[in-house]
Amino acid sequence: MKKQSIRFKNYFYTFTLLWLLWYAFTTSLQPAELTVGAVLSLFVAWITVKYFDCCDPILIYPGRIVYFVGYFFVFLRALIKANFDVARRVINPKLPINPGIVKFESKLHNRFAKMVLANSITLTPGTLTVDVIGNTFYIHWIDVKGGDPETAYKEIAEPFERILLKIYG
Amino acid sequence: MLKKIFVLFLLTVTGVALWQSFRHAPFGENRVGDVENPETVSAFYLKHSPETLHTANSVTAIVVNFRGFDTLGEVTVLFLAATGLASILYRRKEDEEEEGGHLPVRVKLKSSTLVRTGAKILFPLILLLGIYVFVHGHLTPGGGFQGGAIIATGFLLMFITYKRFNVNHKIMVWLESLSGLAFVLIGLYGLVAYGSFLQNIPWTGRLNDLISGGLIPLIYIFIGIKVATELTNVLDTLMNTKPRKK
Amino acid sequence: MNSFQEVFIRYRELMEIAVYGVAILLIFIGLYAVLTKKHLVKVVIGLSIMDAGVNLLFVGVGYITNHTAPIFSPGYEDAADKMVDPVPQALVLTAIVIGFAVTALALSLVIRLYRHHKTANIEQLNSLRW
Amino acid sequence: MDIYVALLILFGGALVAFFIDDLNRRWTGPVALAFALAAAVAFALTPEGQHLRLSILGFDLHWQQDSAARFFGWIVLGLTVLALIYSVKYMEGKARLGYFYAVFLMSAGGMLGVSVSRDLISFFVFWEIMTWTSFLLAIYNAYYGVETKGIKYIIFSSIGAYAMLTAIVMAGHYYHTYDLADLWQAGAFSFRSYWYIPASLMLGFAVKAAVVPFHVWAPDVYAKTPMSFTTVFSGAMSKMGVLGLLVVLTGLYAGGGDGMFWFRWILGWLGGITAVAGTLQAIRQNDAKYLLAYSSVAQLGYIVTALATGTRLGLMAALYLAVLHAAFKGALFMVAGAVEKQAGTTDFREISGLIKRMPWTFFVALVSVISLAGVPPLGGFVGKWLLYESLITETHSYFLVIVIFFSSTAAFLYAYRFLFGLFLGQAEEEIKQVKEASWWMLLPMLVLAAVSIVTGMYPGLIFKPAADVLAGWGLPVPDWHMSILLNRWGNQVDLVTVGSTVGVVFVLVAIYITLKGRKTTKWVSTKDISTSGEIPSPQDNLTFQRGFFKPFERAIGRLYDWDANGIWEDLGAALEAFFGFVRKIYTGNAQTYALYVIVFLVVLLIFARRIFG
Amino acid sequence: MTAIVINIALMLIGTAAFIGLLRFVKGPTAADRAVASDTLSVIGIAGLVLLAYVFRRYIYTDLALVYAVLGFIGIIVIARFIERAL
Amino acid sequence: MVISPVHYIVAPLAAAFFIPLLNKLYDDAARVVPGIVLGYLVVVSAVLVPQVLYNGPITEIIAGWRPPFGINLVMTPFSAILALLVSFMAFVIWLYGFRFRRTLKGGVVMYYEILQMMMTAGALGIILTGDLFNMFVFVEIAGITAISLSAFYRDRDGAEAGFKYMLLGSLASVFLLLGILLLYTQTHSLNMAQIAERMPAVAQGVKIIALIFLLVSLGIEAEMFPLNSWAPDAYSQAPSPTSAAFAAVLGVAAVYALARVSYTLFDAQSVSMFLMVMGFLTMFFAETAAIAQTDLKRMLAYSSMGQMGLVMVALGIGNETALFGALFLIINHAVIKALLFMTGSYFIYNNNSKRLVALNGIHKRLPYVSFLFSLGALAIIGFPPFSGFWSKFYILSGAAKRELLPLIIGILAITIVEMTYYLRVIGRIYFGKEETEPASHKPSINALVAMTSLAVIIVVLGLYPGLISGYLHKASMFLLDKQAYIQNVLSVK
Amino acid sequence: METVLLILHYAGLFLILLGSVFLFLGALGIYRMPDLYNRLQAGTKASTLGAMSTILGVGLIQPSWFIKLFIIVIFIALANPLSSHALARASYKAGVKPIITSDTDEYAAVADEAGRPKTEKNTQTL
Ligand code: NA
Ligand code: NA
Repeated sequence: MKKQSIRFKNYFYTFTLLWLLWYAFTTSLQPAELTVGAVLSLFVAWITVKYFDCCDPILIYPGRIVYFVGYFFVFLRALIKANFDVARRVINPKLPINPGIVKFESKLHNRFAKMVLANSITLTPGTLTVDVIGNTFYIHWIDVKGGDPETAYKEIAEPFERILLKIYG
Repeated sequence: MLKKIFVLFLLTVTGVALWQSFRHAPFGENRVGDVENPETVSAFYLKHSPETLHTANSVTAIVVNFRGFDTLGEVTVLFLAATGLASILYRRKEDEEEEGGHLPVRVKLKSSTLVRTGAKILFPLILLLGIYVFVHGHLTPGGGFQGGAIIATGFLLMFITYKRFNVNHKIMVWLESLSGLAFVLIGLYGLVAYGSFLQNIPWTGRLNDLISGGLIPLIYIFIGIKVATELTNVLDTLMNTKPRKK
Repeated sequence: MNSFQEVFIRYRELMEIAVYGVAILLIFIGLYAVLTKKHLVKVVIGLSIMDAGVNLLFVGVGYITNHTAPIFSPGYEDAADKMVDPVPQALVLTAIVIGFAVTALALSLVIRLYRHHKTANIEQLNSLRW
Repeated sequence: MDIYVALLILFGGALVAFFIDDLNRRWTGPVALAFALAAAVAFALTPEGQHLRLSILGFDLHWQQDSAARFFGWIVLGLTVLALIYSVKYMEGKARLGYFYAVFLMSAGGMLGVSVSRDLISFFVFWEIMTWTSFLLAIYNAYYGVETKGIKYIIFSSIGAYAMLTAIVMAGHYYHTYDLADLWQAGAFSFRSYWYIPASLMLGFAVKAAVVPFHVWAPDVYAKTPMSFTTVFSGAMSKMGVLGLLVVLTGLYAGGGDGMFWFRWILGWLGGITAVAGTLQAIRQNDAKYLLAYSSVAQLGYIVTALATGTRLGLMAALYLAVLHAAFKGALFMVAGAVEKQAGTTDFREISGLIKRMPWTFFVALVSVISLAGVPPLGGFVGKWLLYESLITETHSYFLVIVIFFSSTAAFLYAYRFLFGLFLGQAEEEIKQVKEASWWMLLPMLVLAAVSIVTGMYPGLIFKPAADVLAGWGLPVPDWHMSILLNRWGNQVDLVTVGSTVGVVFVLVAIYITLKGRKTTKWVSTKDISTSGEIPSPQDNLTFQRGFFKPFERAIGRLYDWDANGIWEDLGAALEAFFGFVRKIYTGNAQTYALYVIVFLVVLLIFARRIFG
Repeated sequence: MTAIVINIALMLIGTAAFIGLLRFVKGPTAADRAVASDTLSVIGIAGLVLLAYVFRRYIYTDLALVYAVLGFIGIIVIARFIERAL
Repeated sequence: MVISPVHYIVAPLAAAFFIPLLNKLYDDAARVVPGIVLGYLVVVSAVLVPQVLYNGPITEIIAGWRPPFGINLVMTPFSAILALLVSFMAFVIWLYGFRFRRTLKGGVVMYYEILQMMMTAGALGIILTGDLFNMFVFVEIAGITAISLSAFYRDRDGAEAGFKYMLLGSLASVFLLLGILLLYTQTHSLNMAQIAERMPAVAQGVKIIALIFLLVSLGIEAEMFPLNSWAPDAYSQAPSPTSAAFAAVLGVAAVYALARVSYTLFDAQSVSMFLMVMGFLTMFFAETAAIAQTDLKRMLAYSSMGQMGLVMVALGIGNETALFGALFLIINHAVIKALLFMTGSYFIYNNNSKRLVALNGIHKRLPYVSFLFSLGALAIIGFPPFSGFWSKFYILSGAAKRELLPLIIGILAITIVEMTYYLRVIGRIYFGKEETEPASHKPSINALVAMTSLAVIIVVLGLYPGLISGYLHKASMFLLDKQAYIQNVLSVK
Repeated sequence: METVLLILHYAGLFLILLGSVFLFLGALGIYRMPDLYNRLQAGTKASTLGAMSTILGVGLIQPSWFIKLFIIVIFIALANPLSSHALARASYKAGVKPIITSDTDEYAAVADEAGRPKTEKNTQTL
């Protein structure tokens, strides 16, 4: 009984997201567009529901929205910083780099959360996620400030993971 | 070395000939002519696509209606390529025995967990995008082929990231056959009802509405489905060729 | 009128060289690969490059300076005399799909050949001759 | 009865024979014979002078039962019927009888068709039918000849046929007709306007008539084909070449005699050379079949020379010899076939002394050989007489007379060799069991022998239809009598008297020799090679069977060096090598192929204006 | 003002594409070319959107979206090819 | 629904799309349905061809847009006869192979049947379409099926043959596209009638370049020397019914395209010399290569190329007589070569070898098949009274009308080469010494019917060419009359 | 309303300019950096931000386009880092050696265990 309701829930949020996406594609509120979009979203949801497990509706509970917004700004800051960092290195004729690959353990358990973290790391200053095996992140670091996992964790992942842990618990 | 020089000579002659002859069609020159009183096919299409067919995308109007017969052939080419591919790479029992009972695999190595997570999110998005592209083929630069190709790449993403991702071949066959048949049947409807194969129905709606262009969007949807299933089949067959030890 | 369009008008000759030239160059490169490369896959890639060149030539031929895509989307309903030639675009769509079909078929043949001869060298594919 | 009835019977009979073989192999031969007889009856019942015009693809076909058609048609049908009677026993027990008889009848149909065709289209169609069917029979006995020898026949025939075809289409273009009468009228065969039309026609006919240097196909094919068909092959089919040459000659006459010079001299000399070459080759053969084959080539040479004179007597000689050659050479090939069937071989070195075992066969051989040698009182003599008369009195070609005379004299040598090799000399142990041939085989042989005998005394029997032929086509006709020959000095020869006299003398001599020989001959095996203590090698000439005419061969040895056969074979080998080289352009390399395409494209682009401008 | 900014942006993007192409040509490994084409595709998406604005045609944005999707999947496929998983 | 030319394309297409579905429901659907479809096409031909011959050409509008704006199908007497020929031959070939393919198991049969049927559809499209680009599409349909079928058997060197065909075919399609594009830039049309109408205004230089690209492209498909190197490999590696179809279906369409482009788009005079010379070279190289072959199917393939060369020569001669001969030869070649491949296939099947040596004495094991093969061989050489003679005679007469004596001699000389190797094979079949005695596979009843019907056609057409000559005359006259074609197509409302 | 649009317009122009500069820098990074991983570092970050900024800029100038452009931006934000990661991982496993100046390469052991080729010769070149 419970399983079924979960299934329905999955269908529902997959469908809703897709329908929203359809609206974004068409940016039209014509009844025909919306109807067709609904039908097609339903169809795509039917095909893909078993894969689309990232975005449980839990995530849009009000408390978490705040964290989302918070994360966005943290990320945006890091991103802009990263870009100026890159600009600095690229323009500098000496190419000041000290690369290496470090690893650290993440506390996240949700696969989607790990992906968000990895992407964030890739987009932030001087780091690039090379691989994630289990909870171990391997990071290519353009300017290694310390080879041990703790330093790496602190420097690279902590600001993001703090918020992600709040969201995905 | 001598051969390469010879080849370069040949190609230069060919290139020069092409260049010389295309100079007779200067780049950017208007060769379409007056649209109101069409002398060329292009002008005729630009006139009748919005006026008669009420189809915003005149390329779509050409592809599906004015030159719809080409498109039927084109769909057939794709279908035949899929068939040919299957017949060329078909694995018989003897082949499997010859290769020591190896089963075919698509990918040999596990892919990154991140990509796998991402693919799951993107897959529905890509499918919907593909569908959007062919449903709006008469309104936007999309169409059945483009949409079908996008859907097939969505499947490609899943094929290369998941070792065990499989398509339901039965459904694929049904979709492929029925969409192809639908195309032909719509064409035949034109023949029966209006005396000309693939002739559009007279009711063609309002320009730039989703429901416009008469049967054009419908045909393009079927083309989209057919292309999507066929390309997916092609990719599936092409990738399922590596032997794997039992 | 933006400067992009001005460039198109003022340097028509240059654009001609750019578009037709690149298209013909692609055909040239593709043919060169077909005629000289020894690896079967490279030969097939050469064919695809040729196809690309021809397709580019199609699109280039249909282009009209300062004209826009032949799509009567909102705001462009009456712009028929400001649109590029739609026919080559429709044709190129067909040509692309057919090119893809042939390439897929070619690759499947390469796979079979590689399995049968254990080599992808085109010069060793001559059990049929004379 | 219309003309086509006989043709339909023959072609229909072919179909029936082919399928009846599957039902009962014993019936195939008789059924084929029945059809041939029916065709002969139908042919006989066809009214004289009947015209038949058919239209096919817009071409008017013209078949006519004129005197020429009857003359050549009877040669064909007569020989066909006799050969089929002969075949019933001769072919007994051989494989693929359906194939043999079907193709035989079709071949006869083709020849009969050629005889009645009076337009070039149907002439060519029947000509080709006759050719490929005879090819199918020529390879009947041995496939391994096909790669070289059998195929040589069809290649030469086709060179000839296609030369004809070229002439036909060009004539059709220039004169807008294919009808012979119209073409004769229009002067199409004159050498003045389009010389290659008569020339290529003559080439085509010359090949079929085995004229040097296009004769090389003939000996092998005549010798290798089943003898029952060789009879027809050599006796009738080669006469189709004669008919063709007659057609051209008629055209020359109708066109006012233009080019008669070329016709007379080139063809005449080719005929003479053919006669000599054939004779010389015949002399050195060790196999009866080959001997006869080369002899056929030589005899056809006489006929061609006679025809080439284009004069009254010459033409009469040609037609007369055509019939006689059919008779005696047909008979001789049947003799060879009978010997082969009864004794297993026709190699002179392996058998001899068959006279006692096969007396009837010997009789036929004797008569035919005498006729062949042109000795009175048999038919062959009359033909030679006419030929000499014509060459000396009408065209004054004395050199040609010498050539022909040399060849005739030399012909005695092989004629004797044939008789001696097979029938005279000592009988070996091995042939003790040999029996006389079946009456099915003897009967047609005797009929043919009778022709030689009867025409020896009453050549007028042939003069009459031959004169009709000449008169019918507007060619010069000589005076003729039933059994009297006239020479230029007006001396009369009564052939009946000559014949009776010689006959009596011959019988007396024969009795004398037989009685005397009994007493004097000492019987030793020819294979008894024990001489006084020395062991001879196989090359040593111990018996007459081996190297029979060694001294003669030594005397004229240089002539043998001109071996046309060798030249053709070298040419063939060179061509084959060339073909093998050409196909190497298909290297098997896909890139090379693509390069061909681009090279071709570039060549076209470079010379675009020149090619398409 | 608008035109100047847009032109500067187009020029920058064009130069960027050219530099990216240089890397693509240089290689040296297939992976390097893949990196170059990855960047090129992103540059291309931005360029397409900008051109859509230049020509004032909303419908061109669809192209950018499709191009983004195809570019991404293309790079993933190449990556799988490079690691010899195909 | 009234029968119309569009059925030629739509019926096989619908069937092809439907077969995979049907095959899931009914096991033999893939084998049966193509027969029904091709049989239906024969019926369509039987209805339409007389209509065309007596009432004049049919121009079928598609999608309701009259020419030159829409794509249209044109059935002139010339194309109508070829359409009848192609559909009939495809049906016979299907009939021939019906039981043969039982040896193949599972889905492969379906692939095979679909491809084989669609090759016919592609050929029919080439023959019927009045639109240049549409012709390209059908060329590709035919090409893709042909490539796939060449590579069908994997125990042979099929893939190699397929690859070579693919390579040259791709070059062909690139050149075809370039030619079409060039013509489009100059005439702003893709409709062949309108292009023909506007052609005089086109600059000579561009016209010639476009012509060259089209000729090279179609020359590849039509097996013109030196573009025909794919042919021997493809013919010899493909399954025998397919080899038969290459000659009887694909070759017909390719030659048609060549004729249409030369006669309608350009003027026959300017192409005349080119076609004659290339046709003659094609004959020469093909026949000389054929005589040196040791493999039956390769020999037949080279022979096919030789025949195509003769057709090209006839097209080049270009007067009505020669065109009549060309059309007759196309028909003859289709029928006879199909018969030769069919019977040859049984030889190969029995010997387990394609080598000519293996044919020695095979008539004892396969008397009837040997008989049919020999009949075909004699007919293709052009021996009277078989049909091959008449076509050759007409072509020669056409050459005579242009007083091309050297050409006549050349053609006949090459015919002697051709004759030589065919007669050698006949010799082997009947008189060769058998070397092996393998188990005998007798032809199945359907194959017998197919082969016999072809043999009957050969004989009947040889004896009564009048049966079809009137139609052929009409057709060849129409091919020559460019204005009539333009008129017929462009006047349709 | 007018002013809002004007402000959006100039904000948009600024974003476009900024974005294109970053795109340029990203390309420069791709060209200048010494090894593949550093190229990825530079290229990814700069080009991602650059593209996002440019596209959003256009979205601000044309508000009616915003929603669709936003979808593109989200897609880029999601997909681009993923593709870079995939390329880095694949290259490393295929044996493309990184330049390591800090003596830290924790991933080498993992890749070697997975069968990384020993020499760079084995890296695929096309
Ligand atoms: Na003897
Ligand atoms: Na990135």
